[in-house]
Amino acid sequence: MIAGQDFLAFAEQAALAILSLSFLLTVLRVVIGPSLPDRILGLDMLVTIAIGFIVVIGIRTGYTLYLDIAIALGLVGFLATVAFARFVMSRRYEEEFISDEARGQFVEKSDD
Amino acid sequence: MTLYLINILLALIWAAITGSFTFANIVFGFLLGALALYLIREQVGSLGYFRRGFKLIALAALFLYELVLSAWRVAVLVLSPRMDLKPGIFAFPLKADRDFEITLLANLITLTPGTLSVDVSEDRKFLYIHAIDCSDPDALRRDIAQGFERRIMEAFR
Amino acid sequence: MIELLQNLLVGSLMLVGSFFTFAAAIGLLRLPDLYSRMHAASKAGMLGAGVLLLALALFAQDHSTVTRALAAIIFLLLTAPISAHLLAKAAYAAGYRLWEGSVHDDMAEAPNGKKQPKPRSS
Amino acid sequence: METILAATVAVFFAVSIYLMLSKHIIRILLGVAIFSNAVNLTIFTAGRVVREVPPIIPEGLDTPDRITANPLPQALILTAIVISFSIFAFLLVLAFRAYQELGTDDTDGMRVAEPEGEALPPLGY
Amino acid sequence: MAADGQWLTFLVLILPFLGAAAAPFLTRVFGHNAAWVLALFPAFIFYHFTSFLGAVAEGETVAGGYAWIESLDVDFSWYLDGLSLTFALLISGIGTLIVLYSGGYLKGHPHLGRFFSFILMFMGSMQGLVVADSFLMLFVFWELTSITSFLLIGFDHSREASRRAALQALVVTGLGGLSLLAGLLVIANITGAASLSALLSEGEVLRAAPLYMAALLLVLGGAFTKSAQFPFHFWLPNAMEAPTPVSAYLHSATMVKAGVYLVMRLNPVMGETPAWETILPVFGGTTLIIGTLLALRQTDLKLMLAYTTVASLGLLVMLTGFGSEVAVEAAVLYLVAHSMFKGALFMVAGAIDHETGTRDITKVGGIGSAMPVTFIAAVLAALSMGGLGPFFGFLAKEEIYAGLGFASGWSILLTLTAVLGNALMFAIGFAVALKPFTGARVKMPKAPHEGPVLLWLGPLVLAVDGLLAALFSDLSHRFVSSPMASAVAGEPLSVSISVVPHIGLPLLLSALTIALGIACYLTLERGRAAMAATLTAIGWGPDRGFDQAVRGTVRLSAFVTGIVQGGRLDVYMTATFIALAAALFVPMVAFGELPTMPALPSLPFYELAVLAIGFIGLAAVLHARDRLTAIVSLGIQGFAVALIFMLLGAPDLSFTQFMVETLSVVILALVMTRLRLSPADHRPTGQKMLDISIAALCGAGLGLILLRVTQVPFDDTLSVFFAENARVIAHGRNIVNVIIVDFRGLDTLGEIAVVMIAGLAILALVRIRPGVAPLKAEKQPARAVEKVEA
Amino acid sequence: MHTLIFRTIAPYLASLMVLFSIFVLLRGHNEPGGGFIGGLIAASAFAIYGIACGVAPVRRALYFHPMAISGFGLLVSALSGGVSLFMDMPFLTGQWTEIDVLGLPVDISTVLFFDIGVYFVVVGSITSIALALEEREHA
Amino acid sequence: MAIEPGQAVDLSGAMVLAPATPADWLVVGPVAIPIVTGAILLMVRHETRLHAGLAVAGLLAALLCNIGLLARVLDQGPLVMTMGRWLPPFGISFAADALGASLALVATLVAVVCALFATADIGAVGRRYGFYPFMMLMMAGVGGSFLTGDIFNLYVWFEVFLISSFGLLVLGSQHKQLDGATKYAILNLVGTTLFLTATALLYGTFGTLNMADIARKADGLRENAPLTTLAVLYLLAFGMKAAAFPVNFWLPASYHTPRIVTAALFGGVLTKVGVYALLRTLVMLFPPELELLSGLIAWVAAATMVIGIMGALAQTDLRRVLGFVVISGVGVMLAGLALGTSEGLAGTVFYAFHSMIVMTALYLLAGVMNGLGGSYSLSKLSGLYASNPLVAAFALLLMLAAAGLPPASGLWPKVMLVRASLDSGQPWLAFAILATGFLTTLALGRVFILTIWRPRVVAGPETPASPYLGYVALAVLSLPVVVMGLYPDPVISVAERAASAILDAPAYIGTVFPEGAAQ
Ligand code: NA
Ligand code: NA
Repeated sequence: MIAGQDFLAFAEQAALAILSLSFLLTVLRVVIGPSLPDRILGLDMLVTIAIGFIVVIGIRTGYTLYLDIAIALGLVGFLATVAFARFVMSRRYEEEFISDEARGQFVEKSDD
Repeated sequence: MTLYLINILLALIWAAITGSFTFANIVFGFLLGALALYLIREQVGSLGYFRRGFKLIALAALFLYELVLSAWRVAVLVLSPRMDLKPGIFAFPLKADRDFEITLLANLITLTPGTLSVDVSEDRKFLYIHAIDCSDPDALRRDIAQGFERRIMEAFR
Repeated sequence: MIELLQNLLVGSLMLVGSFFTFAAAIGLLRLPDLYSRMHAASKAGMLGAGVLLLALALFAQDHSTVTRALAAIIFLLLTAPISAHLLAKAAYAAGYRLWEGSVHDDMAEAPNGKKQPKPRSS
Repeated sequence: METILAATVAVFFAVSIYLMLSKHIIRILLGVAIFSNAVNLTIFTAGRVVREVPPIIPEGLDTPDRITANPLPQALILTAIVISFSIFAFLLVLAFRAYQELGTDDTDGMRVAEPEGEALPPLGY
Repeated sequence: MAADGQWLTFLVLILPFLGAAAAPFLTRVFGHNAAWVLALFPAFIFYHFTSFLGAVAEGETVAGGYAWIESLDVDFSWYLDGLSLTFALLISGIGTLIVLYSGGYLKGHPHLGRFFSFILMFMGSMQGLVVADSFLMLFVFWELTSITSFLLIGFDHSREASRRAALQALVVTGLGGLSLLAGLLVIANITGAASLSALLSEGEVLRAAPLYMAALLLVLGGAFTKSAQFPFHFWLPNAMEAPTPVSAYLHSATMVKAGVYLVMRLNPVMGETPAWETILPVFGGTTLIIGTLLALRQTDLKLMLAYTTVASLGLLVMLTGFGSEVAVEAAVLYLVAHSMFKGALFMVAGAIDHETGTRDITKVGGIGSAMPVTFIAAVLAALSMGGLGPFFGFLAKEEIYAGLGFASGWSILLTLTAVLGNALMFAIGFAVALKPFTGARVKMPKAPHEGPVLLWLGPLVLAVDGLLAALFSDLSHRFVSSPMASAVAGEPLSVSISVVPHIGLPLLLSALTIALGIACYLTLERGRAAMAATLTAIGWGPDRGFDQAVRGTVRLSAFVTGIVQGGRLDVYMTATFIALAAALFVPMVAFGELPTMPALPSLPFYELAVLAIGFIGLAAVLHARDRLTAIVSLGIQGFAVALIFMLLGAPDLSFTQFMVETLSVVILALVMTRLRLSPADHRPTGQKMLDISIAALCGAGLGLILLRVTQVPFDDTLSVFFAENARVIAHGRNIVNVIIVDFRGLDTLGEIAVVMIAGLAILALVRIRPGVAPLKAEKQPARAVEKVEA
Repeated sequence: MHTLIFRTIAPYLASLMVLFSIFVLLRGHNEPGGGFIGGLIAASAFAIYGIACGVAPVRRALYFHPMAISGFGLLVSALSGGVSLFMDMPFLTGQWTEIDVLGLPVDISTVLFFDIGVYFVVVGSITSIALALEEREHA
Repeated sequence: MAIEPGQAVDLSGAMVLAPATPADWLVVGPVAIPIVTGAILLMVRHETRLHAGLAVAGLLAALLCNIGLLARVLDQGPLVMTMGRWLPPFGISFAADALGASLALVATLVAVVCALFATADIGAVGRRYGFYPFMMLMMAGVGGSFLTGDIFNLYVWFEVFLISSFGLLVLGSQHKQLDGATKYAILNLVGTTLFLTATALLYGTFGTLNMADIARKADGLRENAPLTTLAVLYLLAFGMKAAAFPVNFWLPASYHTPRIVTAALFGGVLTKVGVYALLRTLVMLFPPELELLSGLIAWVAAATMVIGIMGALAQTDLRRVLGFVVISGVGVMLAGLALGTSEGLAGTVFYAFHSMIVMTALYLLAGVMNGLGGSYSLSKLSGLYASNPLVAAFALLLMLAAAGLPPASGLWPKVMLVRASLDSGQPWLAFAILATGFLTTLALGRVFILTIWRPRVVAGPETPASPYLGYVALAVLSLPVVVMGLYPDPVISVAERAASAILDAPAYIGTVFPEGAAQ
């Protein structure tokens, strides 16, 4: 029993540590970009990690009620991605958006 | 479809009779109802309902297998010191032509690590798939056609 | 005994789940272009979260938590491919080219792969 | 914990105010969004902090069986979040429309209501 | 407080206002002959006030009134002694004549009814002013005279000069009114008296108070502006833009005399101090000389009279402030005489203007034969003005010289001033009364003939009055001069001067005055030319100064407003946050409200990670070079906040924060689709440094005060109560939700109102587009589809 | 948006989210959730539906104009607070009663209706905002 | 259900057991009725013909409620209702005292007139996009602000009227409106957010939100808590709402941009809520801190009134003139706060009544003048006397009122404030008030002669708008202006009651917590 709980406690700490690290790495991707879709992808990933984080916290504290938040994130979290995707697609037709230099590994230009 | 509804109705009746509307009890009632329907299979017409059920389960099993397997592959790939990547986008000729089937197929492909549905051609004849290892697109096409696509068509036709 | 088993299983799943998540995060950083990164993020990440949810389902004592955890997994499975698809499609449509090391691009030749900039949709 | 949160609040306020001091409406809006987060954290901290115990009474009990997080600030913040979200959405659309109609996102250029170099009123009688 | 029958006095006091209300209707019915009906109002008032003459002559005072504003200790009350009763009689008596004269003068004017209305309102205001007992009632009627005179002076509003003069009168006398109010309140503050009658016994206290000087200057500010004392004299001649009946009324017996009334009224309580006896004669004497010299310059009959009015007012103030009993008597006599002759002369000037079409003294001549009655009235009034016997003006002038005397250098100076002033007024009075009527007939815009009775009745009556009052001086002294002088002096006085001249210094001075006057009359043209040259040389006067002051005020205002309200949002924000920083640090430091140094807490690593994510998000927002990066970064800090909430036991908050952050990002992205905004920060370095300092100060201040607050022991009574009752009474296990929907449901009601209105406002913003024609109505399924609106 | 995959799945996702939102609404009194969060989830559902399939189907699906729904919600909340007028109790006093649904005891309370009102307001307003913005996009 | 069948729960420790009579609901009506009306209006958004009638009816009902409430408060003292029957301070208390009830009444009166005026001024598009719902909810927010006894709830009502004012401000989407609204919205948002921040800190200090509870705990905490800083924060936050110098930028930037009826409502009502909140918090909750700050507030007051009226002098647009006149009036009201004496506060309250009515009337008058003369610009608008003498009469009366001259209502509060300043030994404040009155006379006198008396300088509109509805509105508002000018006694006594209501915190505490219920 004790061993099981110890293991569980260890697993919780380890999972939190790994997730925290993943968080930071993902945030790093968001910050460095370089393109808008990369950032969006990072944000999407952040939501996924947040779900995992919530779950681990829920197991650690025994408050499973945090699960509802995870469910909602699962359902709604992709909304931001949808909106951005929609944005990126609608920008397609605006010439200034696709500049020649960005054709390859395109980086969204600063707008001015 | 009618049979689904009848089955759900049976589950609800079961819950009402037993006086417990818990989720588990309703699921239990659903299974009991399915059993009851199976008993009268000749009157209700066909076994398609149940066969389809099994095909669905098979599809799910395949999916889970592929999911875990390829997730592992991706994990190994990204954690390996030297990543040997040959990514690319290939066109997959669709046999399925119903929106629902195409969507399901595309999603399953996306969920399976290593492949990613980028778009459906406007004539709905091709599915464009990005693969992290696109060194042999034909093999990939074959895998999908034999795998997910066939099982989907089986489950829903 | 059951509790020990449960603890071990839950703990293991947590480790597995966070491992997948971590792998996804690494992939997100290391892979060369958006499309490749999406393989890591949309799947390894999703799988990581899914496994963690499974751990919670096993850990929980009450049915409602179990069913909700399973529902959460299903919701994830439903939405993750959609966002991945949309992002990929949008990025491609917006002109985000594949990594130069890519070996194949059927879409570039496809009629809808070369959409030219056209006037604002009405 | 309160100390750390107070420091966090300070950083949030400083960043949001710096953004709001800009002339670019979009930066101001970003600042406004962060501003409301800062205030919410202020309310939260002011009500003192307890780790991880949500103010929810376990099933079967009439009162919580241990010290929970303070529920009142949470309720206040909920109200505040909703309000600030509504107003943020309004501001956003307002800025968008102002940009469309006035053709600028620079507040220096938003001089329709208070034009520069206005003539004096008649000085006669 | 009042005797029976006081309702009649009350009625009399509001009667002019009733008349004003009736005037437009009466005029519509009777035309200009409504004057006969409307004159009954002042006539009745006059009649009513004569009934007090007996008692007042016996040295009694008649007081009465009603409580008006109890909470401010203001009564609608009157106090009739010799001073106020005389004024009341002059106002109503001359008012009667003016109403009649107006009917003739403005016959056929489209707005005659309005005019009657205004002049009756003015009369009522003046009436109230002179009989008022309580300070605030005095002030109210004082201001009402300013307002009604504004309407009268601007009556001919289509001319810019009229509008200017009206505004000038309003502004100058309004300014004085406020000064008066302040003065009265200071006096009330010193003495505790709220009324004139109560004040009369408080003179000692008032004069000894440290604030006496302030009160005096404030009160005199009111009196001097109203009575056109130098340097505020300029508004009065400009007010000649008003129709002549107004000039005749305002400048003979009423408006301008209000200041004199006030000075006379306060003489017993504020007088006999060095300040009083210096300021009043100096300003009065200066005004006298300047008024007469300026009158000399004029060729317009009304302006000539107007400047002599200025001069006369100066003389009155000088006399009142001189400090001798005889001077007071002189002031009283001169005031009464002036009211009659000046009223008459103004009306004469109006009649000339009305009949000839001009009132330029150089352009009228020889109309005496055409207008004999007017001529007679003019000459009679001029005789009184010139101080010749047997007219009332003669009595006044004799008394002036007797009052000022030759006792000291000071009194010699003032006497000589009076002589010079009187001589000049003599010349101008006769110029007005003789020059137009005598000599050869010149070409005039209209062929003159005698006006209707309404036009000559008034001047004639007033001029004859001047004669009768002097002939029956016993009666006039008994009922008017003595009681009034007693009231002004604050002790019983008996005026006894009669038309029979007594040989003495005063007569000598009179003779000197007349000699000088005749000399001036004969050299009037040369004097006028000399004055004109002088004024041109000076080139500036308070009148032009007024314009410059108004323009200067407007320009200064525009300058100041341009600084404080420059139209730039970033400046507004900077000022606001500087104010915030000050509001935080000044009291925190000044009142020792800084927090104590806290111990550094230790945090679990994952909490640190979450905080780090938040800070990275903030840094990314700051650093973002394009708006979408900024939005995504904004999402990161929002997520971090949600995670903080989750870690600290706030699932509902975390839930909501996640949802709201997501939706914020969605809405941002939806809006951004069409919007290209430049987020790059172009602030110059100096500006950046300033902004960073302000932001850092505000942030630090808010953090510190928050920390300080958390160091106060916390009272958690409310939360304990909520926890105890959430389930037991309110049937909910989620305490936060129970608070939201039950304990503090009202907050939520307000909150959803905000949400609803925000939705509606956004709809209005998005849909309403100026300048876009409405699309044709779409066939809409049910009511679901919106039409795009113009 | 022009994508078959999204367009196909969006309606199902939307209905699922609406279902979930009702779940969150109803259990809000005992667990995390409530009218506001539920409303936000439902509004997200309509937003997704609208982005995927266009605004017109959403408007048809809602039948009423979203702002009318919002107004209705505010009315419900205000009136549920007013019920206590008839009980001689102050505004917003919760009234609880138990009714029988299919033999099951169900608690009905003004507090619940209050929360439902909150839900409608949020759904209506946020949906209105999202649809108006989305529509503008295609105008 | 938490309570098992048969299990009796003792409610007396948690709830007010005395029944709430329908008469007690008078305190709810001024808020609930507009909310319900607004909600219904939104549900019938497309039936624009119903809007005006419904709105006027709703506001009239609220007005009746307000009248009943004030009558009851004057008769029986403050009326307290704690929502949800929870004992104060656990539930949100509405506590109507003479101050709140009277201000709510006047505000509603003004709103009724504006709603009436709007029937002609606001077309179908404006209605469909929410003019009347905005107005209703704005009045609900204003009423709630005046009546609530809970500081956080006050914040909520502030936000309700703020967002409604946003809606009113942008309705029409003219360029000027969007520009003005942007500044208005951002600056006001900062203001309310500061209010919320201060309230968070207040809660952290006191552990309660009920104002009576705060008032009774303040003395115990004074040694130990940063109350001065809190008071200054409230001064800043509410000073912004009240448009006090130097944080009043939002007002002149925006008040001239919306429809005139909107400006009229704003000019009449909004800043007074800020002034009210200052009175409520500083006088009732932080009296010692107020005393410390009174010198500062006096300077703020003087600067606000003088700079405000200077702004009015500098403007060409009539509406902008009025915006600055509003600010100047705020300065006058702040003078009473600075004095903190009973007479000074009563003067402030009276001035608030006066200013609500007169500023609304002046804006409506400007609207009528624009309808007749075709412009708001002082360099164009002219010649109105010749065509419409009635306009001239209203203009004269209202300008006299604004300048504080008889026979209109502005005189008496100024007299009270000047007297109070002198009594408190602050003659310079009295001087500032009088000088402001003088400059107002100059500013508005100029407006009068230019717009009313001056003959037409440019051609007016071909078809001048019908002024008759405007005349009705102006007549309704002018009546109290004249009555308050000629016989101010009743109003002064109400104002004095209002002042004593906030000065006598123990009495207020006693009504909220009868016989010391709960602790
Ligand atoms: Na709330
Ligand atoms: Na205002």
